[in-house]
Amino acid sequence: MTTTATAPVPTNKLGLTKQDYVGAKSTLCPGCGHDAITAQIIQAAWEMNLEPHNVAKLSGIGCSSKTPTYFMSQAWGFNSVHGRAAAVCTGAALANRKLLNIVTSGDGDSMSIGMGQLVHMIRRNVPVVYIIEDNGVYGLTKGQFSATADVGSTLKHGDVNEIQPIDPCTLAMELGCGFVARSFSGNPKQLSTILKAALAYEGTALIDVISPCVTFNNHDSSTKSYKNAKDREMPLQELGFIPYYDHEEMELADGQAMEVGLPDGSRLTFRSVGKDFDVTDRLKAMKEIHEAHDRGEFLTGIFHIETGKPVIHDFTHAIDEVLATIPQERVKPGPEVLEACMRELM
Amino acid sequence: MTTTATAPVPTNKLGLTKQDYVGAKSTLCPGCGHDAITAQIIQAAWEMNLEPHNVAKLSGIGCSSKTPTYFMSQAWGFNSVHGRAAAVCTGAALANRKLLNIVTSGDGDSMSIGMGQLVHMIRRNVPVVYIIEDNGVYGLTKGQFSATADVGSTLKHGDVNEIQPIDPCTLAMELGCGFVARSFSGNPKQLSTILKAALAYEGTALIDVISPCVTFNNHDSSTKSYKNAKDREMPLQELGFIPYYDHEEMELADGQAMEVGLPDGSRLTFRSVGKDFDVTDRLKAMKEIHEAHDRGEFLTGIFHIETGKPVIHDFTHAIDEVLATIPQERVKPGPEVLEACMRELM
Amino acid sequence: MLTQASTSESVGGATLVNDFSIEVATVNGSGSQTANTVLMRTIFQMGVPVTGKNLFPSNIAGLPTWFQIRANHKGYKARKAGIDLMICMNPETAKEDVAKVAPGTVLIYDEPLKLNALRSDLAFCPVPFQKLVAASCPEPKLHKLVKNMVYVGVAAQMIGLDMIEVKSAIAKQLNGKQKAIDLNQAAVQAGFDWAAAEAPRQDHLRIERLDKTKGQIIIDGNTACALGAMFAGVTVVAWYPITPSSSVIEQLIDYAKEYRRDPATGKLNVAIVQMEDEIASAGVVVGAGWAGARSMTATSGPGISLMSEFIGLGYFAECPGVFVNVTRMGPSTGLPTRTSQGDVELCAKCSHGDTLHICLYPGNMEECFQFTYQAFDLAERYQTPVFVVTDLDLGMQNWASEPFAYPATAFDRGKVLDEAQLREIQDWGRYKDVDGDGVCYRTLPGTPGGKGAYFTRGTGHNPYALYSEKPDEFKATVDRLKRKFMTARTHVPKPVIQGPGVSRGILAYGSSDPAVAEARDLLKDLHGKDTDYLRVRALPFTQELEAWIDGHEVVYVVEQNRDGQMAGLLKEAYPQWALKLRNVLHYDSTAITAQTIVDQINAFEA
Amino acid sequence: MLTQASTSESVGGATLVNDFSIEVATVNGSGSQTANTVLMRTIFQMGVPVTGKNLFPSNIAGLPTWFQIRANHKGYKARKAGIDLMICMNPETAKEDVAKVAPGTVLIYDEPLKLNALRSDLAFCPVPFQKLVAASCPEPKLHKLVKNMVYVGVAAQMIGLDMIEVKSAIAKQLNGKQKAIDLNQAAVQAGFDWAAAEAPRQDHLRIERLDKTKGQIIIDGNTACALGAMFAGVTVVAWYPITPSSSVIEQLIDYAKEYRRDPATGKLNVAIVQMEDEIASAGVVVGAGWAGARSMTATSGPGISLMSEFIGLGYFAECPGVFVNVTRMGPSTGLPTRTSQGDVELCAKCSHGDTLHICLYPGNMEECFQFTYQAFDLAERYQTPVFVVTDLDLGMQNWASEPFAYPATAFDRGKVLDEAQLREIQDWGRYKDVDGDGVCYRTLPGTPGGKGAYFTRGTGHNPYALYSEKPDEFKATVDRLKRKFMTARTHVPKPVIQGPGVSRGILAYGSSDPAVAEARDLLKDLHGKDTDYLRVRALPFTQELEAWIDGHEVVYVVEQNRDGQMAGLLKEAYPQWALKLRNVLHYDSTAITAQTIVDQINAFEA
Ligand SMILES: Cc1ncc(C[n+]2csc(CCOP(=O)(O)OP(=O)(O)O)c2C)c(N)n1
Ligand SMILES: Cc1ncc(C[n+]2csc(CCOP(=O)(O)OP(=O)(O)O)c2C)c(N)n1
Ligand code: SF4
Ligand code: SF4
Ligand SMILES: [Mg+2]
Ligand SMILES: [Mg+2]
Repeated sequence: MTTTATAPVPTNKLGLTKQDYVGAKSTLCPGCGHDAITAQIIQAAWEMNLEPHNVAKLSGIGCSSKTPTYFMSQAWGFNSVHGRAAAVCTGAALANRKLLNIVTSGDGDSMSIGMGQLVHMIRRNVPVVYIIEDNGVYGLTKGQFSATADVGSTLKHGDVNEIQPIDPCTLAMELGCGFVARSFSGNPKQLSTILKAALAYEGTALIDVISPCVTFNNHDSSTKSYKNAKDREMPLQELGFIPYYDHEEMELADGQAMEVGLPDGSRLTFRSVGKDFDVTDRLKAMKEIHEAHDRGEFLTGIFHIETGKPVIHDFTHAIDEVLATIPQERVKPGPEVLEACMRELM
Repeated sequence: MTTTATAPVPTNKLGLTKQDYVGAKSTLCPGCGHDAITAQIIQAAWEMNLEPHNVAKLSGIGCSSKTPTYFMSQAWGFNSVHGRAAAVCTGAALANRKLLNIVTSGDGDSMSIGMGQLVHMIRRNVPVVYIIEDNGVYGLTKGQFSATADVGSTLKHGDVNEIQPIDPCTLAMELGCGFVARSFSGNPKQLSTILKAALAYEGTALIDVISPCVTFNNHDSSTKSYKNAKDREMPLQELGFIPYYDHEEMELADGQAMEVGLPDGSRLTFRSVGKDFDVTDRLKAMKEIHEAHDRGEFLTGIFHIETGKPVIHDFTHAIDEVLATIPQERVKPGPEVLEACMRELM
Repeated sequence: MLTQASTSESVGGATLVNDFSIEVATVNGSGSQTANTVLMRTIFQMGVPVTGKNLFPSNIAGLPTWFQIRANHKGYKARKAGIDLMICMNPETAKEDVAKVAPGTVLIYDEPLKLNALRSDLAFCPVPFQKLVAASCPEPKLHKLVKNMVYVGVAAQMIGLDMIEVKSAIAKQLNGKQKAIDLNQAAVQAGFDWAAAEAPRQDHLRIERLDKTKGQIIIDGNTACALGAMFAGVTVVAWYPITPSSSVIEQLIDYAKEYRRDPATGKLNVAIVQMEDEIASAGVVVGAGWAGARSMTATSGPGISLMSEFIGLGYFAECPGVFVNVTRMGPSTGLPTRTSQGDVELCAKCSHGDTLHICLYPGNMEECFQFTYQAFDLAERYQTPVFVVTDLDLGMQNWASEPFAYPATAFDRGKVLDEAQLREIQDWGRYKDVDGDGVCYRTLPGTPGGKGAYFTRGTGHNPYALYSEKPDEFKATVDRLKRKFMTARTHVPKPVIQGPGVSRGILAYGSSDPAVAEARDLLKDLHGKDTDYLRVRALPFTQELEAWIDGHEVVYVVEQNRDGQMAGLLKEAYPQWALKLRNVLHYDSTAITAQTIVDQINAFEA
Repeated sequence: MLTQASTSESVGGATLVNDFSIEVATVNGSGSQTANTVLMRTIFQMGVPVTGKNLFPSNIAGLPTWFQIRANHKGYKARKAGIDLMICMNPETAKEDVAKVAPGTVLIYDEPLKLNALRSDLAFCPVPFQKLVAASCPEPKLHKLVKNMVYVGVAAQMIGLDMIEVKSAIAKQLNGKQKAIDLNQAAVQAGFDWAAAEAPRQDHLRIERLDKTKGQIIIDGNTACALGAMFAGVTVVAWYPITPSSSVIEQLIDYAKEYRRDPATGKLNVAIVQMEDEIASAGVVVGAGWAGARSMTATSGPGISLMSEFIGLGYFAECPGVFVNVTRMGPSTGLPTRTSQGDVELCAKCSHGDTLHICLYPGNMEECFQFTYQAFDLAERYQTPVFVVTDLDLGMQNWASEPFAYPATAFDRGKVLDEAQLREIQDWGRYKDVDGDGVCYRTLPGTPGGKGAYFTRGTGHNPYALYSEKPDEFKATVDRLKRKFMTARTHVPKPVIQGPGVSRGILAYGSSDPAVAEARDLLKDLHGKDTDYLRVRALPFTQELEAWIDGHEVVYVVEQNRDGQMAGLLKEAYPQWALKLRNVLHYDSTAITAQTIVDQINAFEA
């Protein structure tokens, strides 16, 4: 056999290159965790041989919600309104059940304004890979606390959070979500593995990905008392300048723990769940996650998988076809039906 | 000593009779579980010597949300908008922290449209006794399923619920609510005991009270196919007629279980938590509630109490006084302050 | 025993044949619904035009309810203030009920209420209901249930209803439930017999056979809307219950289960989901419309307020969707079970920023059906939210109507490109105004071929659906949206115009139509005033409306709201004619009457 | 080396002293904020009136940003289209930036960009930034940070800025942070020295000392609103972040921490809570207002849409509350970082049913302060939601202003009864219109004595706050609410009226004020057209406005929205004058210019 000088660009089962799964150039801050997640979505979509034209990528509003623009330019994107991607996605799923839905959201988008919609999307088990790009802050509005910020965490402006956080994972499990996982934007291997599993899941798959905000989640703060407001101008102007943050990558063996330095200088300990971890025992898993959190550890990995759960389409009892495009003759009853209805009313 | 013929009307520490705690005449259906709850609110408020003028009774919209009219006519009532009493209550609490807040809500009001507000009220630990009068249906809109309806439960019209229910108690516990309990409108003794404990609690106390809807939660249904729509008229006309339903009362010793017949003909098994039940072990309690539910049992009683949790006032760092009425001289800074601010800006 | 009123003049003079009003005062939850419907239906079956209005409380049981039946040989369907026959079954309101009627009114009441003690100028007819019920119905537990049927019998005898018709009305109403039918028929008979024996003739009020209802149906507007949606092939429905709109979807569910099942699989070819709130419902409508479904929701004022943000997204991202607003009395929760036209401006300009929405205003049952059907065509043609604005009076009251004509037109799915068409096109842009009508070509998610994908957003975008913050591109987009809205002028229902062609015009819409029709006769017959009439049926306003207003000197704008909202829209659109417009307003939560219109117009011209 | 433009006429003729515009094109996130502010501040410190407008993206880093500085000796503050000095630092937009300027424009740019290759008719000034930065700044990691300061130095030298002032501006800006000050001052000096040596004189653009900014402040409208709220004694604040309103609350937090601390306890006497969304924020405002607090929120369009339902509750249940809407460009998410006046109608009639809201329209920094202060008085006096409607241009841009006058007036807490007063009153009803002005007496939860308790609801109620479905009682309530709204006509800020008293009038509001002022001079000086000017400052419209419109033949209504929303409200309110009104509109998301107004008025009169 002969070998060619240039190695051929690898393609997946559909004959598509990884390049076919990328999107527009990111306009997020250099080093933003969200971009690292986008990279793994592209990787997983390619490896899973997703047909771009059958993918709907939806989001709310936020830096995280901008990411659908940055992957799969051949898929249908919908950057909707803040916190409501779950509802829009439910509509799209009902209209066309053949679509594979990916929602990228933020901790503010999903855990604050979007809480009601998320909870009920989970309850109805809408088929979707729902990714929360979780940085504990409102990035796009320049750094206010979100509901996932840990007690004691500090923002650029120096504010300290005192209110108990909400854990999207245990919340989803409490609500009976059939696929729940957590990962870290700095752990590409684990993240892509989880994403691939989620893309293969038939119902709502919720993934909470810790994704540092390099711009607003940092301690470079000073007193915020108005007296020193001009001091504040200083960090503000540095804030005006967005440094490139080199994303520390890691890889965790099952059960192993590792401390990671975040852009805010704080350290976060990630522990990946062990081989022995029982993803079918929801209550036990919730207990372990809570206990790890109390130990100051972020448990990562797939926490819970329950297959065979009925999805929203089972509840609507609708036909298996794409509702959006059934022809008129099948959805417009004939004159005799109208007559029958009229007779009933005489 | 001499005894008088007529026994004096009993009064509480404030010298008020129980009559001083009642409200307007109820306009709910005869036998509605909500009225039984109202009766216990009156009982508990009287026994706990609440000062009526310092009580704020708030609600959203629904039959359950009408109940503030039916107790403590000397307290301040606010029947606000559907699902948002939590937010209105938060505002009232911030304005006047001396108020004792009681919210009556419904399963539709709190678990559907009000989910986002409820979750975050719990997260902020707003001081309030939050009662969910839980009948699994939307009563005031004539009987659609709510998010607490159990799988398999049937409505008057014959619809069967297939979607997994949300348990307000385990949800609240997952969110870190410091006082969580469940009772049954037909168990006055347990309910008033729980209410008194809740009234004594300093933060958010959530009580889920199973409260049968005698009108819409019943099986007297027939096919709803339009062909037989006229059949539907029959139940509908009976529905037009609201029978008096005699509320079966019960009393449960700790740990004991009892099956109760509900107006809809279905049977519900209540088991009150045992003496050994550890109200401080949140995760264990959640597990037991879930397991009981899987056994088809409704666990009742106080599930979780955590005292000393910081409340919303600790997060705002506001003064301990009533903000609503601090005099102008204390909240309007003087001319020198404005001058200082102006100088900063020159 | 009919105790004659003392004063002679009080016995309402001339006999009223097929032209009088009955009001029944009961407590809600007492099951009077069936009794009242039977009473109304009987008159209908006797060929006499009749309408029934249920004035019910926002409550399930125990609060006052009034049912008003108006029989009118001319076919006037509007509410009329005066009551000729009053039936008092509610102790709580008996005093007021007696007080409000005119001298000479016939008053049927439960004997123990002793209402004859309250006034001396009425024709009292005390009925021993308890006795009659006990005699006619063996099972005591059912007494309360059939008690109301007794007054039907009494009234039937007194106003000359045909018992055959009464009984067939009962049978129709209770369709096949023999036991219930027997019980109720027995009760009616008991009332009838008692009246024949004890209540001496009164010739004041008579129903005599006509043939004016032949072939008609009795229906409510919500059911008509549900039918319209079903025949429009709606495929995704998201809703949240709210009075008075709930029955739009509940009826649709019933119809769908019968007529929208896939013969092969027995499954439904429409997905209907009860959401957690109105925000989510609107989100589903937008998302489903974006994905190509014919999507809809039905709600009322508070729901529209909550949907505002999503409706703005639908407008700006150009996603089709049908929003039925069965208006109730606001502001806020207001009076959930009472009628209003108070959401006209809200729907016309719903959401922040510059927005303009297509609105349809059905004025009768046929239009509730037709316009809901047509709303889907308009939504897909113009790729935008479309409002169908009805109200509680249309939506929940019983109306006699001609049967609906089958909508022959094929669906207009609008400008949608499929794979083949895309292959032909060199340079497709989702928001390129190729045809100059402001309406662009869209594709549906899932379209293969790799050419149709685009990115939808509520933020600024250029013709190629790319994110843009460029001022000129933003202005071009909102200018095009306005152009698109104006294009719809030629597709929305034209106004209905009537009249001899005089200088005095009346402009109205929706449920005010019957009152206007009657008012025009009164103005002509009693006051010698000719009027022309234009009924607005849609936004944007059409050229016919412009010509009509231009051609009149004075235009009375009749509305059921406080602020004259439609007049406001007209003044904004047509400053040149603003001075001609006069507000004729009714907003006390009851349906408007002809007399209200007559009085206000006369006052203007006094 | 300043390469002269080839064509001679291209060297912009006469020298422009203290009257030209500078635009700096950078990438957001590159830290140009400080550099630009220093440039603007220096001109300000030299006594020359100046304004700065930041055209920034809805993004954190990497997208184009433009900063426009306009120096004008007459004090014109509006945006002006032309650019006289362009500084190109953004490779991505350099092409467009070069293309859009007029011949003769001075162009400072980063040498490697080789922009001189693009056009031949500009005065090019390529600057070796990298070299200069390296020389002036020891630490490489800080090079990017100070790079922008270099162009400040270059520009300073070229337009004749005083380096003393530049350096003090830097010191002021970086307040005390000596290291940062030294670094930046060194960079500026490097740029200045280079220009002095390499960039030969240009006399086209000069800044020369004046004394027109003496004693003035530089502030943005959001900070002014925050100050207004603080001095108004706001006690409960609930908010949800949204551009461009967030800094209203963030500034308020800073001020409160400094000036609203309880001396005794060191705790705050205001409670500020970041809520989970705008619905909850509005709920807190309503609940807190009901309980007696001075409550407020600040948001923008999407937030108002979501708050609609609660605002209707506040209106109908009569709970005070202040809602600041810093308007951004809609519809939908639109352009979050660009300005608009597109929510005028939304705020005026927010929520379903018939609603009318008090709205205040500040037109400058003092009014942002005063009106926010006054909004609390109005909210409590009229027991209703009050809107303060500003926009991104007022709220987030830097404006020179006279220092604010201290609001001497005492708080107006409205009609609130305490225990003692209640004891005096025989028959108190929460919704009884005792004074005939539509404003009733309320009590606050917690009032002892057992007489003040009442039940608040969004449903129908009678004067005694009891639930009511009675039509006449409902009508009485909404009629009273309208009466109450009309009473406010006498309390809201009157319009500002200017002009010689001619027949041609210009009506505007809010941030259009500076453009109108300039346009009036242009119309007079260049076109010989005298104009009168009325600036609307509130809803409801007041009697002064009526008299003024009545007294003019033509009224040009200047607005920054597509549909002429204020004109619409005027036409609805004053049909008799509707024909006089002409729309002058600007809605491309930039701030309106004087020229736009002049052109459109001339077009009307052509
Ligand atoms: C209705 C509405 N309210 C507020 C906003 C302003 N807003 C934009 S993004 C955002 C929060 C983003 O936080 P998150 O979801 O965590 O995304 P991140 O930027 O942190 O990735 C907010 C509050 C909005 N766009 N719409
Ligand atoms: C925004 C809004 N949407 C819908 C409604 C209609 N509505 C009134 S009560 C109710 C649900 C009541 O159910 P629940 O809270 O369980 O109270 P219940 O009547 O069962 O006690 C609904 C949907 C409303 N009033 N407001
Ligand atoms: S602000 Fe934070 S979240 Fe947003 S793009 Fe920058 S780093 Fe990412
Ligand atoms: S409908 Fe149900 S919940 Fe409502 S009052 Fe009647 S019984 Fe109670
Ligand atoms: Mg975030
Ligand atoms: Mg319920």
